[in-house]
Amino acid sequence: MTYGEFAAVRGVSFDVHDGDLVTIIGANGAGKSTILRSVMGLLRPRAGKILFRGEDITAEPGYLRARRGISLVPEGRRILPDLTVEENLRLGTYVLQDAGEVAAELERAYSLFPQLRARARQRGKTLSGGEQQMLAIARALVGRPRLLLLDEVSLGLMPTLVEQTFQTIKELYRQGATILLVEQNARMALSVATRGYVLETGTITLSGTAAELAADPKVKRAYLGG
Amino acid sequence: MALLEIEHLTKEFDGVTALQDVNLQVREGEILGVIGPNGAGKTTLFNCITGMFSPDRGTIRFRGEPIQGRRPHEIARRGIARTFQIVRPFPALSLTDNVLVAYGHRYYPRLGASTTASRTQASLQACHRLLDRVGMAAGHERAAGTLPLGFKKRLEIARALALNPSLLLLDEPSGGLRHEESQELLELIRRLNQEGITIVLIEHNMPIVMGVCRRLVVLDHGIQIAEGDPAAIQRNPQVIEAYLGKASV
Amino acid sequence: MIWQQIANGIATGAVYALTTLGLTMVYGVLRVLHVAHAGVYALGAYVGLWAFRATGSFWLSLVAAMAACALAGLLIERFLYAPLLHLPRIIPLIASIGLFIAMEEAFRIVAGPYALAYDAEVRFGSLALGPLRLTGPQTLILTVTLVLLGLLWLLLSRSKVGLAMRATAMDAEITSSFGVNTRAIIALNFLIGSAMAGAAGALIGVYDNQVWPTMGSVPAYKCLAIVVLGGLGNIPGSVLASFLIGLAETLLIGIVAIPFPRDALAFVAMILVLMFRPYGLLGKG
Amino acid sequence: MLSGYVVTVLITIGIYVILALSLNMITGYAGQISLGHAAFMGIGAYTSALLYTRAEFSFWPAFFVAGLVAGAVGAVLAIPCLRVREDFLAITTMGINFVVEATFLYVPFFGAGMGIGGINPPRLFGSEISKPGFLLLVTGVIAAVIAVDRWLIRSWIGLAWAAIREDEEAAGAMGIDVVRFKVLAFTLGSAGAGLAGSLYAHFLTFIMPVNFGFGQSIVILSMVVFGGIGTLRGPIVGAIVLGALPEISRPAMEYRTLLYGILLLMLMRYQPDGILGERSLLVRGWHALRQQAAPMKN
Repeated sequence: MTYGEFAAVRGVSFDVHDGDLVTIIGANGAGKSTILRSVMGLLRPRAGKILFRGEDITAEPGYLRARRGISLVPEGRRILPDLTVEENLRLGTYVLQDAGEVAAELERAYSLFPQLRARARQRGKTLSGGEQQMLAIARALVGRPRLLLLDEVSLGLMPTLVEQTFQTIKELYRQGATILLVEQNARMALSVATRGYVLETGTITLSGTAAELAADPKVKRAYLGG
Repeated sequence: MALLEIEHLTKEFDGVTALQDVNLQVREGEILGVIGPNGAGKTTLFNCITGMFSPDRGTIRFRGEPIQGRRPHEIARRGIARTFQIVRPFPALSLTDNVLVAYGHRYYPRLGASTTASRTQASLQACHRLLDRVGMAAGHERAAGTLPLGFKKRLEIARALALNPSLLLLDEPSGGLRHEESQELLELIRRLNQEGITIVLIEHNMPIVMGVCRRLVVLDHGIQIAEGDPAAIQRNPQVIEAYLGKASV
Repeated sequence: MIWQQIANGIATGAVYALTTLGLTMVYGVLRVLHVAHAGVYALGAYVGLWAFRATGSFWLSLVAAMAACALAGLLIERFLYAPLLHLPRIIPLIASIGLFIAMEEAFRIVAGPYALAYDAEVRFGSLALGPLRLTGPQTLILTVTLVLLGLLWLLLSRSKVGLAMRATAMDAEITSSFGVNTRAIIALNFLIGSAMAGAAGALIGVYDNQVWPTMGSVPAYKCLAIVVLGGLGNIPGSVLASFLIGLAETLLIGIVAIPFPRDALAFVAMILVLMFRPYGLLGKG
Repeated sequence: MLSGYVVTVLITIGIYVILALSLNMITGYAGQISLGHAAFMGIGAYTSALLYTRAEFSFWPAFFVAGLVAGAVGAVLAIPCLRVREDFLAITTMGINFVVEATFLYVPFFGAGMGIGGINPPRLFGSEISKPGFLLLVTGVIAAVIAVDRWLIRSWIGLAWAAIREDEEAAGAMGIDVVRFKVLAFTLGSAGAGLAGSLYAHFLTFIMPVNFGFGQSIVILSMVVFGGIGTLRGPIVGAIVLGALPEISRPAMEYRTLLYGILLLMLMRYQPDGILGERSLLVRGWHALRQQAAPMKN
């Protein structure tokens, strides 16, 4: 089954299948965030189509896509600074109707990230960068998304935290989540993903299974030239 | 003597370190590339040099004189010009006027001089020459906001050149450009350098960086992790790790 | 004497709080200086008065004032501000001033240029807290204000919609990515803020026992000063600033008798505070 | 010959033209929103009136000193305005207006609520100038203001203002001392308002604080925005149209303020650039016409 087909500013097309962990890698400024923001509905593509579970959602505003089950961990985390950690998470459950469900999801988030439980009543802006990243991921998860979009989650994190974050992503994938991961950190992304695309200045130049890409010297060249 | 010397430069925002103890020198006449993953602190470095941010610690010397903490216009008048990562031409002004604004730097400091006519034959010709020099020979009366991105970037360079700089800081000049456009820009940068302008280049487009710079400085998380010629940088395991990440999970 | 002044100050502060709340809520989500908010406030007083004449019940007239103003707020957001948001700030500001002028004139033309009596004799007990004595009308104002503030606080802090409202004010784009229809939330902000202004108008009409076309003129600008003093868009800040200014006005003018107009005091305070805190008392950059 | 009534209206409009042009320097050219321009008009009017009635200055020196004092106060008050931006700036200038008006109203030196009376029209060659003479004077001042306006706009100052209006940070990076040029805009604009205030005082012969309130500032700003902010023609035409409106709409006396409000509202809603701004219907239409007349110029 196809989750999305997307043709962006420079004719980018890709798809994400149910239960898959797909990554789009590439150096900075390649246009990775633009793609994710368009999928979420925060940007309108000038041309092209976005299909979600077979339906054309290109013209739909972001909040309706969220209600369909698309969820975003934005670049720069964008934690709501004056809301508490718990309130940030509650915002993530906005699409859920049942109070019991909400409570269960919060509980799941807290058991996944025990540090957040300890800080539940603290304001978002008081968290460290790593904690904010956890919160951003947890916030995107608690709405039970069908498709999770992760935008540069390794950005600005210390290496140990990057590893920890990727462990979490891998764990989510094992539990059955469908994930589209946009990353600069290619090795890390390819080590968890099943399939990948390499984006260079707005166009996809390589694609394949994660293992193929990891072994392809062209990937390194996409970053560092040569 | 180095044209620009930076020692122990440190800048924090709300407790987060954007630059930590950066030491680097820009030599007269070179093109120095500053590279590094997103969030490495490259633009912050430019903002510290040009006076938009005041560094927390460290010194920045230009031609031997300390300039850290001075205001942007003072630094610009000393001959350090810049372009912006996200282009910022003055959108409602014509191309000529955009360049003219910077050309006026020699008139602004004194009230008497600043009341003289700006659009003289001489100043207009100088601005048109600068526009020609970056490859914009026509449409000089068009509003800058209506230009396509590639030309906005050229316009920013023309504007920077009008400051008659000895040091030019270019922040991702090829960002968002198509391949051919990037190539043309590369040529332009080379040409400007041959004409005697020292250039510091922040750039993500590696073929451009590798093609135009003899020396690179790599930043990661605000720390200077490597320095050297392109080939050495490409092989440097720390740099590769900064870009591509560690493999194991 | 001083206690009586304090009582007056508290009552004044309460009305300021009700009026500025709407302004600060609107600013919080739209970043528009909504001068016409004071027109909505005066509308509340007129509608309250008419409803009182029709029904004879103060409480019904209060509800009618709030309902009418909520509707007016919705229309203003939908048809005036929404299309102007992408333009330079000065455009919606001038449009708002134009609307305010037009509203004042409309009141004058429809209801006449003179002050009308709003003599709802609300039976409301006076209140004594130690030496502090609040008259019946003062108690009424303070009670209604506190009840409305309390309800708003409950809504904002305890409900799902309130969470969405606060989140929208902080970062509308990200909030929408969690399924919140931020356009509707912004409209709701207008609705609630305008209803509060309507309540304030009706209350002040009863308190002063008069309603007149330009009753919004002074609040229009003074409330902007209070909102800025509190930190534009900051709700607790604007409540705090309202009571501070209410008290300072009555105390400084009533007790110290400095030869200074009370209506300029808010601006002096605002300018002084902005010198040291460019984003107001509780605001941030 | 023009009737006395028409001359009176024309003089009033002329004074508004000066006010609108001077505000346009601050808000249109340098891009700094000011909601307190009437305060500087008031400072000029009071300076002139006090010098005339108490210090026995004649009109001419009082007129120039009024401009100087208003400009100097403008320079001083620009300093708090530099600390704040955008909406905070708008409200700060509004606050300055209220505080200045309150000072006139409550300080006995300024005549308090009674204002100042007995300010005579200027004298020339030993006799008081007539109303048409005064109109000529106002026209002369307008011409001078326009000349200064053109001169500034063609100079590096005008260019620096335009850069600041468009992008303050980028302007700094181009060697422009942003603070200095902003203060210069406030100073010159306020001085212009001071000159207009002096004319106003000597025309009306008595002044009251309410003449220089926030409402007056809004009227001036509306004229600038109505005509087309940041252009020369805009404020002039705006002042003429909105200044004449109360007279033209005399038959609709009862409704004219209402119409004024609605006019502002509708204009902002449908022609936010003003009737003669660069993107307004009229100007675009004019350009289209000219291009048809002279095709292939570019």
